[in-house]
Amino acid sequence: MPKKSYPEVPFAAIVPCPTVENDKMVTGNWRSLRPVVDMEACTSCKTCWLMCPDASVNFDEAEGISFNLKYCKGCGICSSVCPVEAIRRVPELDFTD
Amino acid sequence: MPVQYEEIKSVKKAPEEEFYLPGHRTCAGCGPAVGYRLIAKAAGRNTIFLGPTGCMYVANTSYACGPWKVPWTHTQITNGGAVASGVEVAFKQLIKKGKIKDEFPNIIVMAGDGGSIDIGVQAASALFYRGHDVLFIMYDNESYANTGIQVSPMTPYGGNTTFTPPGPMIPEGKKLFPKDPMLIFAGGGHPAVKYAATASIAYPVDLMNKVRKGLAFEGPAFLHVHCPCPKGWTYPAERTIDLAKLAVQTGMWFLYELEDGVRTWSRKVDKLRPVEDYLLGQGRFTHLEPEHVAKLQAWVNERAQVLGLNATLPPVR
Amino acid sequence: MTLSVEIDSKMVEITVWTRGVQLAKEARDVATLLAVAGSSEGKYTQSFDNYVDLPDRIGVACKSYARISPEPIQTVYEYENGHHDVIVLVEETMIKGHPYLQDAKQDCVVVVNSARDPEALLKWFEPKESLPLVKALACIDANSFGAGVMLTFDGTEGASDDTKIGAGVGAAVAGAAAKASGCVTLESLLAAADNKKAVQQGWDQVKVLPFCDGKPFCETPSDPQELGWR
Amino acid sequence: MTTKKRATGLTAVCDAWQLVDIDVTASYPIRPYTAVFADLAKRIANGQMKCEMVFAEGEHGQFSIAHGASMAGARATTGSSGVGLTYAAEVYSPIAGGRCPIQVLVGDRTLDPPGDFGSEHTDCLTMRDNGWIFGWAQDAQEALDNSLMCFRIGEDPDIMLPQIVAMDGYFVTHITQDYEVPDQDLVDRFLPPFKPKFRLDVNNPVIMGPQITPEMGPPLEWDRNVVMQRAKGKIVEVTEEFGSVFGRHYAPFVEEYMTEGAEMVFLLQGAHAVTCKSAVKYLREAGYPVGMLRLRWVRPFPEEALQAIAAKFKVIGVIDTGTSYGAAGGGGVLLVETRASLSETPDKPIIQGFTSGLGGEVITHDEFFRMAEMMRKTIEAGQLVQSSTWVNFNDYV
Repeated sequence: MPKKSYPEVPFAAIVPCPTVENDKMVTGNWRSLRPVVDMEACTSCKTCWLMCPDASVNFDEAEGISFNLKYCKGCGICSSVCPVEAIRRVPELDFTD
Repeated sequence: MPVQYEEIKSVKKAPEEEFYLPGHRTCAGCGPAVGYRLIAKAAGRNTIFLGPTGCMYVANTSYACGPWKVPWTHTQITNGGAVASGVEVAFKQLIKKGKIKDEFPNIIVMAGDGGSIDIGVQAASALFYRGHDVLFIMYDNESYANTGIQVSPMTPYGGNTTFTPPGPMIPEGKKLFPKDPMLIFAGGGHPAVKYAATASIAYPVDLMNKVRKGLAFEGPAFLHVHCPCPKGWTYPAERTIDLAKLAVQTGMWFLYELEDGVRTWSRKVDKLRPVEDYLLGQGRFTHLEPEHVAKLQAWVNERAQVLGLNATLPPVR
Repeated sequence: MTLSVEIDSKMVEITVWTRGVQLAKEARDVATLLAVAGSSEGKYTQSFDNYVDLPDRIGVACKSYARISPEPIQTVYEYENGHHDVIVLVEETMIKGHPYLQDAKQDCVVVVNSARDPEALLKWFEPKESLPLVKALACIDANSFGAGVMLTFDGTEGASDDTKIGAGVGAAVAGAAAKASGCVTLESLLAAADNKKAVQQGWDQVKVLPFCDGKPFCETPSDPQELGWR
Repeated sequence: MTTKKRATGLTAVCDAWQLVDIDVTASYPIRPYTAVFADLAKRIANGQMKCEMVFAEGEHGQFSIAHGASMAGARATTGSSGVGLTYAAEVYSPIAGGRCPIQVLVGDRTLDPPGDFGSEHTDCLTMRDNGWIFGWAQDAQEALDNSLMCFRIGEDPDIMLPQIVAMDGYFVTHITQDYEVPDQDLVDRFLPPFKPKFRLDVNNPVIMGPQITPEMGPPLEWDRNVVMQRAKGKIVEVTEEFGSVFGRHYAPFVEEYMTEGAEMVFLLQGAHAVTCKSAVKYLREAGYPVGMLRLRWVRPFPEEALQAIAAKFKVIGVIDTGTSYGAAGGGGVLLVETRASLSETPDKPIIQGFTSGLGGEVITHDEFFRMAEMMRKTIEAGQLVQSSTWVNFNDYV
């Protein structure tokens, strides 16, 4: 049996706040259905962007809606709040990436 | 004089910057996580969060990390109000003495229903009584969800939790009706509380503005935010916002503000939908018999009348 | 110092991966069924949820464990399986992005609840360097057997489970796992499960792709028992 | 210029808190410690002290307020007694584990039932294992001095642990005594401003107290353990420096009184040591070879200091002014700890237990005399007559 090893734990377990994302808890692999946006149908109302619990819907004036698949858990809120049904949910294994 | 704050006009005009970042272990479709993100967005950079034990502590900080861009500290589930009081007086005193150069921050307690109105009620009440400049937010998912869905005072009548399983002797599951935190905290018993509001994650602009308003008021403010819980209420994760909206449409949740004790309705509701519309599709209510649904409807109707909602109410069958 | 002894050397460790909340009951059922079946064969068994994964959240990876041994189990309180003989994925997308092959034993069997062909899943195996440990990949389309997913909090957090065991997709998955791995017999599994038809269907319809040196064989043998696994 | 003053131990600690310019404190009334906040409130009202005194909703709230203030970077204190201390039980570990060096004043008291206002060490000792530095003062002067020393030890960047300045209820909290209040200059020289390692600061944002995985627990606990052990060295260093700055010299861990030539010694802590010393003088005159050892700290427990002197004696009579029902030896916490400390000491003395002074009763001269006689019998027999004795209940003299 190898001796147990312990991680370095900072003083009183106090850790710095993340600035862009918390990459100590990557949640993209929670997803079984992936959101896919139909850019033609999308009206850029930003509802999906605002309602995402994981801040994983990105919005860009030029590019429109995109998803942060590193963290998206695939909950489907974006799809269900979309007023024009522009977001489909596709089985994760249908994608090669 | 009305309090000054920078109002958010629409979904599109919501602040871009995120303070509740991607990367946390909350459920897919977590209602409180939606709430946290909106609240952090509205509060902005000069904010300190205190997180009493609950899902929004444990799920967010698993493990030795967290998703906040602004300072955050854990408190016990019992003492969010007390620790926040300590933080607030410390900042005031240290600034007054010139020991720190900080601008006085927004101090927000993000407590669950247990940490607010059950085991945390003593500390919360004391904070409100003493008038600390703190925004105390009760994110309400109507159960002790972090421990695996146990009954809390906010679990609705008829709710199935692991502590209130329905059975032949107790067909409705939970027999008790919930507390009313708005009345308890902001119904006049804590004179220092000049602003309190209910909010829902289904109405994000309204919620964010209530956060800003609460922070703008001098002294303590209370916000009671309805946050559906897909795990605890047993419904598909994508329906979180949907259910939050249905709660408001059926009167299982009322949206209003209390400013100096004066009630303002946040949305005009002409007609409440029957509670069935809300109950259906939630696993926690599937066992209810018509008589139990009628009891819930009667409770909703009575609350609507007591609160003075001017709307057509569904019949109690 | 340490003693050079082999502890629980004959124990079969079954690790069932699932998605939190939605499929937690099904994963627990697979572990429970295999353990109960093993017990009825006179073996020593254990089954439990991985406490470290709790409280589970919707979608998060969670594990349930079963252990079957011809000898009394010594590591009763080692609360995580460390040498997997059988790896079961109760939901097919678990195959992507989870380290289920880590700490796998030589000649382990992977069982996936998927309508897809085993070949189609190969590319997702993780971690890749553990592939030579795999003896076979088995697929079973348990969702198609009409076995409804059971959503209940019964049996979570150490509570007793009064909901039927093996009434949902877990029954067919357990049947498939039993056949592909040989860890328990069909008879004992049928006796343990509520939905016996689903167990039988899982047993009958599992598609097994045997491996050699980390690569799949071209042909699937008609009877996976020919693999000679245990 | 030091100021001479006549007041209680509570006022003395209030003097210390004024000298160190505490920023935040939290009050809640329970006898007998309460008056520290009556004093403090007056000083705030008349402008002598600039600190925020929060009227807490209970002891749990008091400790929590101080915890929050400390996380925000303030020097924070609070205090309590008896069941108040046990009501706050939940938050001792979070405060110590969060490494927030708040200071708590304890005027000790029996635990209910029945409702007895009297002094006893049980309340505070019940809370001894969470990583707080604490010990008992025997008089008002030592209470003030311990408070200053505790801030210095607890706030040291190598330590960062909360502290309890304990004193016997009524005896030290209510009986006025003469003591000296040191100069502000000296205090400022002795104690630098509080510098937290981390604080709630929007310009340097941190996450405090996140959930951890099981394997992160042991290293954190190991760390708390190491720091508690390290505090022993810090206590020695700080006690010495205190002596050189203020001219009052304390033994870092164990005060010895008339131990020269003593074959048997009382071992105790707190106020009863004052009567004990008097009793020892009479006993010496009567021919008893007796002395006294007084513990200044119970956490960290000074085992090395005891080991270094124990072999000089034939019997150590440990006096517990508190209960630990069912404990090994039938006595209290000090008996268990002393026996454990000396278990491997060569030529160790016989360690005899006494329980006395419960419920707020004074330990009289006569009781000390009888304990001395029981120790003499132990020497005579060469072994314990009984493991421990509840004085007045199962004495054997």
